Amino acid sequence: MSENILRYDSKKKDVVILIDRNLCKGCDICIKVCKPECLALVDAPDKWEGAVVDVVNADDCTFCKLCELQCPDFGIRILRKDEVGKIQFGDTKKTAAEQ
Amino acid sequence: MPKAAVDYLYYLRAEKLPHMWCPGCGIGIVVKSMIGAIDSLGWDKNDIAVISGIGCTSRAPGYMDMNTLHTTHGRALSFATGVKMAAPDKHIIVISGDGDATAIGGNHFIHACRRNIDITLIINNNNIYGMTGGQFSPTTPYGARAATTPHGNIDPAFDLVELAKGAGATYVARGAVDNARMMEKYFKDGMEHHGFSVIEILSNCHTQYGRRNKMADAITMIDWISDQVVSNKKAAKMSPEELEGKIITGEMYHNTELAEYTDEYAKLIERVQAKAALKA
Amino acid sequence: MSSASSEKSDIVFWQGNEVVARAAIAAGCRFYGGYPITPSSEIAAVMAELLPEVGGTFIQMEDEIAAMGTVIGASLVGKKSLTATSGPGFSLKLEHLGYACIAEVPCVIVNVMRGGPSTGLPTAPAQADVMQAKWGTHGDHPTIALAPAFHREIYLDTIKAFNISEKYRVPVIILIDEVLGHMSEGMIIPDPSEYEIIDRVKPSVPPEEYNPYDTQYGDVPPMANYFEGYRFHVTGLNHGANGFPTTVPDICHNDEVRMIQKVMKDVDTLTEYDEYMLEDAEVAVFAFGSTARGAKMAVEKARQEGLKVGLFRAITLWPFPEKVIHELGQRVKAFVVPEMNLGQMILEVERSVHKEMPIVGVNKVGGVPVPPYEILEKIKEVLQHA
Amino acid sequence: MSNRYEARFSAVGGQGVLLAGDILGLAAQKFEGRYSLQSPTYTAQVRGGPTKIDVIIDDEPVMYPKTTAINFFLSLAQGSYDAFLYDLRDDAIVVIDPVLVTKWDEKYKTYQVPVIEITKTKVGKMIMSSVLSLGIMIELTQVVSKEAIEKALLQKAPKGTEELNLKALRTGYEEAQKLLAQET
Repeated sequence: MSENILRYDSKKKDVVILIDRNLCKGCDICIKVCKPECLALVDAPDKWEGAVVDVVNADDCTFCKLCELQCPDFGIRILRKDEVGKIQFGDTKKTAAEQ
Repeated sequence: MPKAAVDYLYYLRAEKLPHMWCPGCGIGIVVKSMIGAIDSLGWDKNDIAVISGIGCTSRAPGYMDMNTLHTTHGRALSFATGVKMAAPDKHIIVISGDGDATAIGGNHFIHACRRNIDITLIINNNNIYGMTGGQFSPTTPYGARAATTPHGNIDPAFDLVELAKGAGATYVARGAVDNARMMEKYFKDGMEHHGFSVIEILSNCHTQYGRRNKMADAITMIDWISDQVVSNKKAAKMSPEELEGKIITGEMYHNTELAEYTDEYAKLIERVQAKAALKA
Repeated sequence: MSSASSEKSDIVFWQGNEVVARAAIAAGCRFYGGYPITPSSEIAAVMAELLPEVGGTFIQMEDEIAAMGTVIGASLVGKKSLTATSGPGFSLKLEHLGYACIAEVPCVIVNVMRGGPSTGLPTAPAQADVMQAKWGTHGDHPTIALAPAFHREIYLDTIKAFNISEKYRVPVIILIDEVLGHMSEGMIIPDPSEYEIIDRVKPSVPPEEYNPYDTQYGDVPPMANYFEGYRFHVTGLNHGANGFPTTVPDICHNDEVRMIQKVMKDVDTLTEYDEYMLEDAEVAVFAFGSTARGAKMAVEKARQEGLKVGLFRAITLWPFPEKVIHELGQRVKAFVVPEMNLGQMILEVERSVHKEMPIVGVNKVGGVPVPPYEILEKIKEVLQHA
Repeated sequence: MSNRYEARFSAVGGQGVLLAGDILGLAAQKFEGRYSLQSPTYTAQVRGGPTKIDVIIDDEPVMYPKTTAINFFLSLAQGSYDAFLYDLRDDAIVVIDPVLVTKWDEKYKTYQVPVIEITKTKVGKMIMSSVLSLGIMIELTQVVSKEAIEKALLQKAPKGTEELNLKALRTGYEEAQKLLAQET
């Protein structure tokens, strides 16, 4: 997996959170819409925006997908484990599993 | 049973990402919802043309892995009309900004509505000309600041829903970027509708509009939109006083009775050819 | 010339505007987008009548700009597309003429010229848009404009315009005027064996390898149709071979040079003209379109009076037959250039001749053609001084 | 060798002179193997304004599409007579309807035929006045043969009106014959 793809598996649920650091612009929208507060901005000195989203609490994710739906940048995905290999994600058109 | 995950990148030219829009820009959310709608309709991306004019919003087709056409300022609907007339069985989506669709493209807009041609028009209404540097548009609210209204806007604004309805569009809806799920539903219904459909999306340009009106980041501006919008179901139970300053969202008009333009033209061809065959 | 007394059964007696429309159908045109304007409206009317018969599409749009937009849209789907207009409408169409140039979308635009500027003389002829045809849309771009003078030539040149536009992926302009558009003259419909039909070259590579502006096959890239699996991007911005916007100076520069080069490299085969009695001529009359008809009459009269005069009738105005005019300039002593404008193509003649000699215009902008006797007078005048 | 013949039919828009010009042009080119063109005035006032059509016939392709020296001029209205009485040869033949054209130039040999009145009484349909005028013109000038003009007329006439059109044309011949008989 590319170092720009962050993967977090919930211990409680069949949920995987994927973040593409390349695409995330640190706009804060996903953090704002996440009720269980699973996400937070972290410093990203390698990006001009200076921050990207990261997962701070994958286990409480409710699979509501609001972060994914409201993300303007295609930077975050909420998938079931079995979907991970089927859905394309990342820098190029590769599935997350391939990266 | 949750809906199967949408493979967004399948519909995108992923190699073009990240896109050009500012962090938190509503256009990205609109594009995502468009893809969600297309995916749920099961349309083949080879059968879809996405057409746009000029402006920030009009850069959207470049990212979509379909037949895409980035045209001139305001005139996307005219190109789209040509594409649709030449390929009536294909799906044509036009994505436009407020300035593009209703100022320089205002005439094309009302006439596309009048023809009731089967094209879906999505207007990302962020109340401003973003790309050219934040000038006021026909939807900029009264009193708002823009690069060309440094002393406050005195231009009355268009109500795009009323405009579309009055001009003859047969599916009209209004959504907002704070609710991507609803937006996707309106897009899907509009795309599925056989006739001219207009979906206005209240959107955020915090960079050009927000910055000049004390809402310099995406969250503040999206919250400002959320505070104003009321769904039409809720609005029905509210008094005029309560509705003061509110913007109603929802499906605003849906008429499946009126004839669609390319259908009418196909009938015309049939009629003319039958007559010619009789003569021969 | 023999005058057969027998009946010619295949003669038609059409208005010039109707000739354009019928020829377009013969050329394979299956889409017309238009907006009413005098004196070109009959083209739209005939297309509206005929296109459905052949399964084609006619649409009348809300304005000239939109009409031109539909033409480009339909062409991208693969339809040969036409629009027609006159003076003020041509001014409006120029926005999208430029689009067709940079996006390299084939289409044909007919301008039935009338008096101007602005609304000018709507019902009277002029030839005042010839420079606008060349320079009207902003930016550098290739221009091909044909100015036929006879109905049969209008027919064949309309077909030729479609052919050129498909072959080079350029908009092609046909410049006629109110006189030609509204007059009827007998003609025999050209038999399909008399002309060829050229279609755009489709890509030979699979979609995943396709670039809409790929120049590895030459200066004119193969063109896919929309909805055939290629899913390419078209923009009016400067773009790279893949069709996506770019601002890289070298790419933009080279691509613009190529767009002009793809036309100019074939200037010799593209430029069509007619030479009449120029072999021993001391004075050459340069004329085009309906004006050339009066000019020919003037030349005939001059010859009857023993004057050594010939006619150069330009059929292709753009690209201008620069080389041929330059060579002609070495043989004759003077040029007379009648035009229904205040002196436009004469500038090209002067530029091409590039030599000190009398080059004089006979100009009319009052809505009437240049009469043959005025051309004859001017011929005599220059002969006296030559 | 050029053998240019120029004819002008003028009237008030709506009287159908454009059709007369079309028929003459077609007769010359299609049925006599000569060359012809017709060039109409084109104005915004489709009905009611002065209108004309010029027909030019030659043994070789017609070059200049406008008139230079008119051989025949017909006018059915004073307004159009005044507006279009130019480019005429000194020996031009002129036909007017004296009921509608009351002031005319004596310089030209002018035949007076109450075209409208005759059409009304002898043909019945006013729309036929232009075809009747064409009949007069053919008889007076013989510019094309009667056989050619009748073939052209039949080609142009709407279905079902052929007989009436021929009647109008031939009434025109007869009226002109009367005028010619008076002359001799």
